[in-house]
Amino acid sequence: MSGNDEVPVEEIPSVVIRLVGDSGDGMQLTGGELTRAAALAGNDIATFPDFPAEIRAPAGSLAGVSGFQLQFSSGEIFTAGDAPDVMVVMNPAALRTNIRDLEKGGLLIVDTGAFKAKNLELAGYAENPLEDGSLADYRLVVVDISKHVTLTLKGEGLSTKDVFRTRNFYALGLLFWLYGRSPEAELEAIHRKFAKRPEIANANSKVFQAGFNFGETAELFESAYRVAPAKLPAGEYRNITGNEASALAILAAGRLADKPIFYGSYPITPASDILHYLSAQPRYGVTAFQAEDEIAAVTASIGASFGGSIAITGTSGPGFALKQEGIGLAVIAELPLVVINVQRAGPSTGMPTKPEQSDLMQALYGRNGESPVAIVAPSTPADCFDSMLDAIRIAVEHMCPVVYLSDATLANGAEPWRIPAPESLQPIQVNHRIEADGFSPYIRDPNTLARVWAVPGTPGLEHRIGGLEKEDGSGNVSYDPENHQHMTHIRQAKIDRIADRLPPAEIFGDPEGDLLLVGWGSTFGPLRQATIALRDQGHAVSHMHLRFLNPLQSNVSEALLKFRRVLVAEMNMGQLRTLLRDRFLVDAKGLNKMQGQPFQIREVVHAARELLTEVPAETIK
Amino acid sequence: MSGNDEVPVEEIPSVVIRLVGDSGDGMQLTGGELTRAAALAGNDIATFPDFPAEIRAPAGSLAGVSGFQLQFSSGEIFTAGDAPDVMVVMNPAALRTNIRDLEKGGLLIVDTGAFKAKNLELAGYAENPLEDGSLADYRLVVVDISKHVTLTLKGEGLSTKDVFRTRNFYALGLLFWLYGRSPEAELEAIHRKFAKRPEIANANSKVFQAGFNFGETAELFESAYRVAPAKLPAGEYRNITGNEASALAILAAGRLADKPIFYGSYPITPASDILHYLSAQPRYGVTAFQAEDEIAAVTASIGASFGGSIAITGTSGPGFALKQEGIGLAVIAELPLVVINVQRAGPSTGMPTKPEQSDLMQALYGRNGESPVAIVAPSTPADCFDSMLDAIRIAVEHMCPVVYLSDATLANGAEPWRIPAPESLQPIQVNHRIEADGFSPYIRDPNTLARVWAVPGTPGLEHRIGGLEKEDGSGNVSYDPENHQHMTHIRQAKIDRIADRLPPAEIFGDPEGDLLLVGWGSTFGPLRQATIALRDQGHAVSHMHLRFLNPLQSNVSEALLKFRRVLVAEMNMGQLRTLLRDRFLVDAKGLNKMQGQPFQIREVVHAARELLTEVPAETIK
Amino acid sequence: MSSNVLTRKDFISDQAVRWCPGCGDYAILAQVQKVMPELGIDRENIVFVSGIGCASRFPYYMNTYGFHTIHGRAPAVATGLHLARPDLSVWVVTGDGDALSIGGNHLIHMLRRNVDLKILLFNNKVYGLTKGQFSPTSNQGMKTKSSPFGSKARPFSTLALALGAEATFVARTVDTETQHLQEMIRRLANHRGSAFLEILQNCPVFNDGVYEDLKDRKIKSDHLLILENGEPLVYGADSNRELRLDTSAMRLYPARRDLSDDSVEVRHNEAAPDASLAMMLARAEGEDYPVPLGVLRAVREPTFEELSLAEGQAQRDAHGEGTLAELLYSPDRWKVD
Amino acid sequence: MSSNVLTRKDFISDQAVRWCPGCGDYAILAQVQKVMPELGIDRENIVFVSGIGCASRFPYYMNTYGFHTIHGRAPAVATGLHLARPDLSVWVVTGDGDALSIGGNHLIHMLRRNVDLKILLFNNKVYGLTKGQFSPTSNQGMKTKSSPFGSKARPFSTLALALGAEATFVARTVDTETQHLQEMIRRLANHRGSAFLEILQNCPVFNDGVYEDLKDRKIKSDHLLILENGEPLVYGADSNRELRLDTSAMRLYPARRDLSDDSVEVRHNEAAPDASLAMMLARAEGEDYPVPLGVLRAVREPTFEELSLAEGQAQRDAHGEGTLAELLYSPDRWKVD
Ligand SMILES: Cc1ncc(C[n+]2csc(CCOP(=O)(O)OP(=O)(O)O)c2C)c(N)n1
Ligand SMILES: Cc1ncc(C[n+]2csc(CCOP(=O)(O)OP(=O)(O)O)c2C)c(N)n1
Ligand code: SF4
Ligand code: SF4
Ligand SMILES: [Mg+2]
Ligand SMILES: [Mg+2]
Repeated sequence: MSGNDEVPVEEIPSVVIRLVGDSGDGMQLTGGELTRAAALAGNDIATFPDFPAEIRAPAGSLAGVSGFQLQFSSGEIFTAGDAPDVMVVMNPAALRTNIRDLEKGGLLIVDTGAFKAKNLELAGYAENPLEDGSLADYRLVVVDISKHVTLTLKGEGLSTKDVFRTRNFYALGLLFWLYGRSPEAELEAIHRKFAKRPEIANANSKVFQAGFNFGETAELFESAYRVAPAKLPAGEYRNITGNEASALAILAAGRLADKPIFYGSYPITPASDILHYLSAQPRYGVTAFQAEDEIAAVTASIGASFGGSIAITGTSGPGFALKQEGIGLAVIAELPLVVINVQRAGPSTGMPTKPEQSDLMQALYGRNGESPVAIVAPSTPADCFDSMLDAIRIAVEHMCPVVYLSDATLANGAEPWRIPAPESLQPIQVNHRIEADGFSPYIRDPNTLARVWAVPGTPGLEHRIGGLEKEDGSGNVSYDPENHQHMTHIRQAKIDRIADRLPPAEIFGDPEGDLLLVGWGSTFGPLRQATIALRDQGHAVSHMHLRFLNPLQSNVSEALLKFRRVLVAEMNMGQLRTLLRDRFLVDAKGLNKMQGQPFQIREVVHAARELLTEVPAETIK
Repeated sequence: MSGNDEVPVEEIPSVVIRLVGDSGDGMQLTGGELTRAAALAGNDIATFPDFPAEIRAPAGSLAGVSGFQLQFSSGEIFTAGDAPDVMVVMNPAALRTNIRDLEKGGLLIVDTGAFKAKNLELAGYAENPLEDGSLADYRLVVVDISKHVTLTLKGEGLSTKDVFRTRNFYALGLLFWLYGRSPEAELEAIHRKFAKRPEIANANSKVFQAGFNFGETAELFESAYRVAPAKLPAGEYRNITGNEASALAILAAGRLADKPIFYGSYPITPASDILHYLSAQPRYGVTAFQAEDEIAAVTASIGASFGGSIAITGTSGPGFALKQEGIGLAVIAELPLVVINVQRAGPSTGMPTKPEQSDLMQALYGRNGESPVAIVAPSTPADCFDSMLDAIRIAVEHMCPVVYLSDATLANGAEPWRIPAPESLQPIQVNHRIEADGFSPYIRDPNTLARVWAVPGTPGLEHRIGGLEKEDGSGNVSYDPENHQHMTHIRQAKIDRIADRLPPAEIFGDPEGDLLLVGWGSTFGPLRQATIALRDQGHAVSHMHLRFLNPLQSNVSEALLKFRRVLVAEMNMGQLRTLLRDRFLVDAKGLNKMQGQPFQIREVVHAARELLTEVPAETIK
Repeated sequence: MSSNVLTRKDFISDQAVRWCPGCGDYAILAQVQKVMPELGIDRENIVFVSGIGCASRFPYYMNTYGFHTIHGRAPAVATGLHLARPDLSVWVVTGDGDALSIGGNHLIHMLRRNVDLKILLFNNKVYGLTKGQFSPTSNQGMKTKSSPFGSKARPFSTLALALGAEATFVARTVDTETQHLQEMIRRLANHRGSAFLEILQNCPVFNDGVYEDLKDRKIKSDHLLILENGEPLVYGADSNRELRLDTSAMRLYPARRDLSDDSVEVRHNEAAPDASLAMMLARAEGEDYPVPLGVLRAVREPTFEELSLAEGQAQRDAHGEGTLAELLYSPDRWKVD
Repeated sequence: MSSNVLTRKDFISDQAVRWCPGCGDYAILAQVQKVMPELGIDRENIVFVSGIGCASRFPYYMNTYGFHTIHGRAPAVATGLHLARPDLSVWVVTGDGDALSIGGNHLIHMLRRNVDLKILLFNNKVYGLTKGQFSPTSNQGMKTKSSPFGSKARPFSTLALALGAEATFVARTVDTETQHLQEMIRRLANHRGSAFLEILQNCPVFNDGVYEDLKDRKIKSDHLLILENGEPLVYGADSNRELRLDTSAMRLYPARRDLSDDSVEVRHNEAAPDASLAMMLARAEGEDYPVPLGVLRAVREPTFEELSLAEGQAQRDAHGEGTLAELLYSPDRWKVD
């Protein structure tokens, strides 16, 4: 490994880097490459991409700023970090919108070449912030990347625009040097990635190498850094986003059940990538159907489920609202169906690219009538794989709709995933009824109360189902008062009994104490990390993360009672808190963040400390 | 008034009559006429029509039975009665499906002419129940109405079918005699009603008179009855169903606000009659728009609201689910809108003609994101008028969507309504912004937090709104984290502050005691009547009825604490109970009926008694 | 079971039929039950899917698989079912409100995609089940509960809408024309792709007599144009009338056959790649026009399912069936020991 | 304010425009802002209503009233608005996904009812805002993120669908034909009833070049047929080509003007009561066909609002304005003392 002999190399446990620039500056790509290099070097990693709602807002504008935050570490980490230690800034707009997040004393690397009058004006800077002393709190490193790449690529015959677009690879090279990453793998990757445009591949490689060399030769930095490999459990790893993991699990379920998969969806941010992923995989027996709207997506999936496929439909908030009438049909028809809702900030169109957890109540209660469904929520990008398999198993084994509540943080965030050995995955049992004797469509398994799944094409089992109330057993339309009461209870009991199969909710920390932090979904990372920090500080704090929201795991009630205080931290106004208060009459308090941003660890620590020191509850409600 | 001198006339305080027959037998019409006669005679009345889902199921079939229950009384009553004292049966299928409800010893009047072999078979009777002694528990009165009408109308030149269809007027005549109603008003009414078909008017009159005379001459009954007029508050009265009262209030609101009304709807049982009523009233400045679906109905209404109309959209359960995305738009756009949901039994298509209260949670939580709305629920058919006016006032004065939760019992049930003097109704204040100075679309009233309502056509106020998160004040699109948190709180606070204008929830009975019965919506009648009965029995029971479900009235919390036990009786699985438990951590128990039928008073009394005597809570959950 | 020869009775379910007496739906049910055994499809491989409405109760009465779904969504449910199970014969039963009001979007998208479904649209020009409001096919001016002064909306031409949405098979018949109805059902069954049949159906309760001209034995031959492929557009009691093309106005118009004029005789061609003639026939409405019955258009184009299946097959042929190991072990993985 | 003469600048709002560089939407915005002042409508009486999509951000940039609603529902919102406020000039801006995928039903119902709205449909044949999936107008076989092996669905012909749905005004233009675009906007503004304009719009990011033939100065005259009312359907660099009617096949086909054959010359008639010619033009698609631009159909029929208003007026004229007293005191009331 090369390195500047004169610059010391410092061992650090972890670092948080944020790359910011214009949407056209390739920050997401650069972030992805840096993530891969860290992963290959054995660090634990977590990422948080944050892009604007516009496809391409005008170059240089505040609205067009795109960011990618990455933490890599030699220890176990659960979030992409509260605040960056290092920020790489590709233009003035990016500086303006991000600088307040950088830790004081943090390293600030800036492409001075982009700080021209027009860009400064677009960003609303009257004076050049690189020159007016306003950045004195940071370790500012300025490089005229724009000029460097022009020089590097002189004579290559590229347009000015194309040359300009290589700047991110220059920055990448610099970072590779700074963190002692080997450039070889990256050079290979560049050639693979741009195989179809060799002139671009060539230019990016050259520029990348130039950036690396510049780090080595110029005396820009006081020190280079090394982050040792994390002690991850042995195994094969890959880097995975939540949407990828969800999609992978869907394909895996098809293989594990030996059944065709049907995925009905209508594009919507941030769920579309699941559709994209599955559309490319007909080899795995998946039919990915891009429907005309969400109503068609859910009802087509119900049709496929009636036909015997494992049916999944995916969307985000507003689309989820549109699917509710269809979900009600699946409830009364008692057909298996998984409904993915990758939550985003609402209400209405809201802030479509930002995360939120505000659809838990909608999942529980968003339909007409008493129509209970199961709810599963993944906790981390990699956990999306296991959670989706759980959701599918519950749907087909209990003959009911299951809502799967992911969110925008999980969907686009990445982390290393220890690949499970294929043979370690439990097969999924699907039993279609074929015996005609004694058949009727609403006879049930006495344990689960699941009705039989009899599919068209089976001789002798011809039957009719539908959305009108059914007589139990026969499945005939029934307006009988007692039957309706009975069926209402059956549908509820069917969901309640799923609890029998669930493991107890895991309590991190001691089983009793002063404060139980409770969370669900993507808040897992900050809550867990905050709990660690609080325990390190000597507080009797534990963390209960709920992966199953309906039914709740059977130990939840008991667990809550064992703590003096309960704090439910959610990216909503207190939806899980509402549920826990209603069910268990526990005076749970809420920490509720509605900013389209994940929790920072310090926010959770702060709120917990306040509660522990008995500050009046109102202030943190 | 005529009467058979030889039959004694008995004074009774009240009577419950149920008319049952085939859908083609005109039971609803007969019931309506009997109601009107009782009302004109000054009785208090309550009705419960119960018709089949089929338009016209095959004549004589069990599915085709249509019923109408009516109570009239000399004292104040709140329900159509638990069980009929008198049942009039027009065919075997009607007997079979209804007889179990008749009080032992009750009067059973049957048209024997309809008990022919084919009808008996259709009803599933192996033997004629009129002859096999199975009706010994009742005071059976058989009349061959079919034969009587044939004889009465001989030579009138009517078809057999037309003759047969007059049977209900014969039965009506009989009942008029039995309860000492004057036939003159009815004869007039018949001529008005059938003015376009004089031959039918004539036939019905003749047959009605024949029935009346038969009562007088034949010695069928041991006694005739009189129900004295009720001591109703002085005033002018009319008979009104919930749907009519809702529609009337909508029209009245237009006059009270001096504004045009827009009603967007797609037909659905049991909400359609509101659309029908309003469609006939363009003279009152109402635009009734039958949309292509519920989504168009709600969004067209939002468009009209943006344009400055008082906008209302009406539907039932499944249609309400479809409207949720649109309601979310009204939440973020902060436009006034009333959404009527005439609840019916679910889930999915469920039992479309039957009542239920299972959409409270959907109203509260059925949309993506945190999107609070106000919720108002009428308690009786006549209360629909006041409740709708409340809903409209809240919508326009607080610039928010208001959900109005009626149900099938209220929609079709009728009761006498004391007509308010027009001048006694408070005008509705609508202030459209016209001042351009200092205008921006999201500036607010400091008290209510309502934003300004500036409508197109106003010079200088041109502005754009939409479903993306808004910056407070300016209304510009904003992705700012703090602004989103702020706006989320504002939208919630806006709804919460509506509580400031609400009167305290009325507690019937003492303000403290052993048991508080809590209910909302159409359960008002049975709960109030049960409370009266329980108090008469010496129990310390009170009744709190909630007309406002979001926000809750400010005294609710305190009221709950003053009782040893709280029982929430609902036609759902415990939705209000959930809300009260969550909000106030009160261990409220539930009485939950899911049968597509309103509560009977005795069911409520029974459950309350059990709770008062400390039977374990599980059994009545 | 599958090997037995089926009869009409085999298609009658055990559920009591619950339409109003005299409803046109009875006749349609009877003819469908009659034709089904002829199609040579095993009962277990047939599915009837419907939405909500009087018409949509149809599946309960067929002793096949059936799904009575939610209002307007039958085409979408059926699309999912048939994409998942192209081996089945899937029939959609719907009403004018179900298909064209709330369900209009799914209908046109199904037709556009050419999903291999058979659609029976019972057009009674009214909402039956909700007791008689005007529908998107109701004649303008129709007085109903929700249009007491006459409806203000212009109706869809059902067939024109279908043709505008790229339908490959479009036909029309009447509930009372038993033979013709049967023939149309057979044609539907034989078409590959979306096959759309409008059945003019009388609702004696809420819209009695809208099709009286087509039903009254005395006058109906003047009002019905029975389309015959390859034949001119002749109708009338003595075949004395004809629809001909007025090229200056570019429209069909009703002509007397014995009077010659400048117009062009048009021979029906249901398989014309261009839908223009079918569209003119779909719009041949008005005072003096007869109502064309029969197949307006029938062209074979690849179905959505065929194309989707073919793609899957091609991928599997080229790269093999996907395995769990291959799925999990992506090339960019790394090892931690 | 209302009395001033307005200029283009008056229609530019204070919001920064946020489309991608080179997006066709810019040109459309510029032309709309240019034509608006000519229409003689006060700014406060104009409302732009949109759904969701890149195109649907349009209202933010117009200094008029505006409402950026939810995906697919703009026609419904605008219908309600204009029924309530027929005094306003209401414009709907939508994309191919917004209008034809999720919003297809509202679009066809608005056209059927002939609601007096101006519809600008920006057809870039792709979902822009959600980053490039195929749309209902995407060419079959188009490779996108959600159709990596080519899309399997046949596209709608936008104009055929509109005509199938009874549209009274149907036109098409291209983002780059500045003059023509302006002219079409004027025509739209002058039509009473639903006026539907498809604007072929380039999305340089996700579907660059789909309309290249219509834009390349060298070849575009061979590919564009500019419709002129009353004129034959002539196009081509030297006006040497023409669409003519083949009566045997009942279709338009591209002919050389200098070669005579059996076919019939067709003169464009946008006001023809029968939509057949317009439909043929809408379908004039294929290898050798030019793309017709201009007004395919423009007929005046009573609008939904006119009919609704007239009814209300008639009722009020006959029976007077309804009063609160009359409303409450129904004739069947009784008195209790
Ligand atoms: C979401 C929803 N909206 C409305 C209804 C009420 N509804 C049931 S059937 C129907 C229309 C039926 O008309 P059509 O499809 O023509 O069938 P027909 O009864 O005439 O055969 C309506 C509006 C419903 N069931 N669900
Ligand atoms: C209910 C709902 N479903 C899906 C989306 C996601 N979505 C936003 S715009 C869009 C399609 C945009 O395509 P088009 O209408 O052609 O507009 P363009 O961006 O191409 O101008 C989709 C699917 C949404 N916002 N709401
Ligand atoms: S209402 Fe009309 S369509 Fe419905 S069953 Fe009765 S007659 Fe038939
Ligand atoms: S994605 Fe396409 S349509 Fe959208 S703004 Fe960019 S270029 Fe225009
Ligand atoms: Mg119908
Ligand atoms: Mg588009």
